[in-house]
Amino acid sequence: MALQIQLQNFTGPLDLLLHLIKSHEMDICDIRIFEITEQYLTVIEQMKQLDLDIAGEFLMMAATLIHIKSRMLLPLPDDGTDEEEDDPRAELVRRLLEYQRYKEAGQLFDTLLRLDRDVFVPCLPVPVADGDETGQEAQITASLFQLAQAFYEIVRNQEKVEPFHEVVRESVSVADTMKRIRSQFVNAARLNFCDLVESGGRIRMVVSFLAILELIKMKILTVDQVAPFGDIWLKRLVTAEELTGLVLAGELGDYD
Amino acid sequence: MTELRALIEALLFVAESPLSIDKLCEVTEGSRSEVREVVDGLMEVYQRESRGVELVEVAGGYQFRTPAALAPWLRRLQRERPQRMSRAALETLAIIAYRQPITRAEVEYLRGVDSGGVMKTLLERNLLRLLGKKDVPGKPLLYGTSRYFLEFFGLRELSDLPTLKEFAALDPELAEALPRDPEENGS
Amino acid sequence: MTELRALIEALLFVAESPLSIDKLCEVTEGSRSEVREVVDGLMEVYQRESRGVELVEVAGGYQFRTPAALAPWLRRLQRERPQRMSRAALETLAIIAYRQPITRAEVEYLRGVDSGGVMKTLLERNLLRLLGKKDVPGKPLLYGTSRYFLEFFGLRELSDLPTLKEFAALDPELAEALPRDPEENGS
Repeated sequence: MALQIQLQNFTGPLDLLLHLIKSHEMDICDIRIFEITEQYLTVIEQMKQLDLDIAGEFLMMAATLIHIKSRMLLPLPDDGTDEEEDDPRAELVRRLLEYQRYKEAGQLFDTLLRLDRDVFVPCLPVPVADGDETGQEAQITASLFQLAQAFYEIVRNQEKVEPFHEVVRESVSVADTMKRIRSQFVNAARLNFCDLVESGGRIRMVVSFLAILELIKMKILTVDQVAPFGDIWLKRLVTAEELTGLVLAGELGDYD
Repeated sequence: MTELRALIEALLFVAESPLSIDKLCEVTEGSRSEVREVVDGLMEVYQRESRGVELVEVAGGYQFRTPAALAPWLRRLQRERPQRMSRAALETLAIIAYRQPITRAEVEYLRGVDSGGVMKTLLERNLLRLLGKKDVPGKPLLYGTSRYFLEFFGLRELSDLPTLKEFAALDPELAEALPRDPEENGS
Repeated sequence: MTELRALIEALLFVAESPLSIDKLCEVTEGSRSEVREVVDGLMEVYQRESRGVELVEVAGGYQFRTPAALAPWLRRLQRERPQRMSRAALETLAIIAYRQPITRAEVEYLRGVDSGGVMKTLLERNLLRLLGKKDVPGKPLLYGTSRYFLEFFGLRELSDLPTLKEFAALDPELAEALPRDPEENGS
C-alpha cells in the first residue's frame, strides 16, 4: 500500500497513529500492534529518506511502539492479575481514545459560529467625550499574560541591545522613518503611539519620535489621548490615497 | 419605556463587547425587570423581522450580531481575511476549554506533542488566559479560556460547550488527575 | 427584496465608515435603483420609530449613528469601560513586579526612558507601594507592588507570577535568547 503521508499534515504522533489505525480498519481498543508499528516505522523511514526533519515526538512514539511490541512478545505472568492492567497496550489505547475525543472536539469548534468569520458585530461611531469630564478615573485592565510579556520583552531587548551597544552605530534617518510610518498609515487610520516608536535603542526611539513630530507639523497626523493614563493615538488626517501620493522631504533625492 | 428601549438599543449597538443585564441596569438606572423586558422585547423583534442584525446572548451578556447566513456577503467588506485556526490550535483550545485549569505539560501529554508555540499564540490572541500556578512541585502555570473565547465562538457560558463523547470509564486515572469541570471559573 | 434589505442593513451596521450607494451596489450586486430604494426605506423606518439608532447620510455615504439626544448616556458607558493599560504602564509595572525592591533610577535604566510620571500614576492607582529607602548615597526610594496588585492580576502571592523561564519556554525559538539555566529541563 503506497502511503502518501506528510508528517506536517498531522498535529502529532497520536494524530498519525490514529490515522493509521483508521486506515487499517482496526479497533482502537484492540490495536494489532505488530502491524501498526511496522506501518508507523515505514512512514518515519520514508520521511528520513526524503531527508525531512522529523520532530522528536514522532521518534519517541516509534520507540514507544517498539517497546510495546517487545513486551507483547513476553509471556503474560500467569498469576491471576487483571488482564487489562497487564496489557502493554493499555496506556497507549487510553491516550489514543482521549486524544481522539479532543481532536473531534476541535473539529466541532471549527463548526461553531465564529466572530469575524461567520458573524460580525456592529461598528458604530461612539459619541466623543466632551471637555468637562468629571475627572473620575477610568478603570484599567491588563492580563497577567500581558504583564509577563512586557517584562519578558524588556529582558530580551536588553540582551539584544547591550552587547552591540558601543560597537555598531546604526544610522537611522528621520526621512526613512517617516516613510516607514507613512506606510503603516496606509492601511490604518489610527495607530498607537507606542507601536510606532521603534524600540531597540535610544537613537531609534528618538528618531521615530522626531519623525512623528514632523508628520504632525505637516498636518498629516494628529495626536489624541483620551485619558491621562491612557494610550496615545495618532490619527491620519489625509486619505490613504493622498498619503501614498505624498512626497516626503528627502525622498526626491534618494529615489532611483 | 420607549425611551429606555431606545437607550438600551443604542447601548447595545455601541458597546464593544456584550453587555450584561447588570451593566445595562447600572448605566440606564433602570430596574432589573424593566431592563430585562426591553432586552427580551428587542430580541424578539429583531428575530421576527429577519433583519440585518439579531440580538443574541453571548459571553454572559447581550450583543447585536449579523446572522450567519449573510457572512459570505459581509466578508466582502473585510480588508483582511479572517485569521485561520490551525487544527493544532483548535485541538489545543479544545483540550484547555474542557480541562481547565490545566498545565502545559498536561496539554502536551494529551496531544503527544510540544504545544508551547500554539499556546503562546492563543494567549496572544486573547483566547486563553493564565490562571495562576498549580500547587505541585515546580509550580507550573495554569491555563484556561478567556471571556473573549466565549465571544469568539458565540457561547453564552462554558457549559454551552458541545458535550464530549463520554468514555470516562476508560480513563479513570486521567479523570482523577485533571480537574474536569468546565464551569469552574467564571470570567 | 427583504433579503437585500437585511443584507444592506447588516453592511451598514458592520462597516467601519460610511458606505456609498456605489459601494453598496458593488458588494450586494444589486441595481442602483433597488439599493437606493432599500436605503431610503431603512432611513425612513428608523426615523419614524424613534429608535436607538438612525441611518444618516454623511461624507458621501450612509452610516448608522446613535441620536444626539442619547449621547450623554452613551458616554457614560464609554467612561466606565475599562481601558487597556498603556504599554508604558505595563512595562513599568512589570519591571517593578519582577525586580522589587527597585529604585526609580533602576526602572528608568531598564526602560531607557523617564518613568516618574508613570510610577506616580501607578502609585495613585494603588498598584505600587513604597518599600523604604535604599542604603546608598542619596537614599533613593524603593518601590514594590501592593496587595491590590495581587488582587488585580488574580495572584495569591508574588511567587505566582509566571517565571521568565516558563514564559520563554512557550516559544522554543525565543527561549534561546534567554540566559540558559543549567538546571533547566526541556519539558
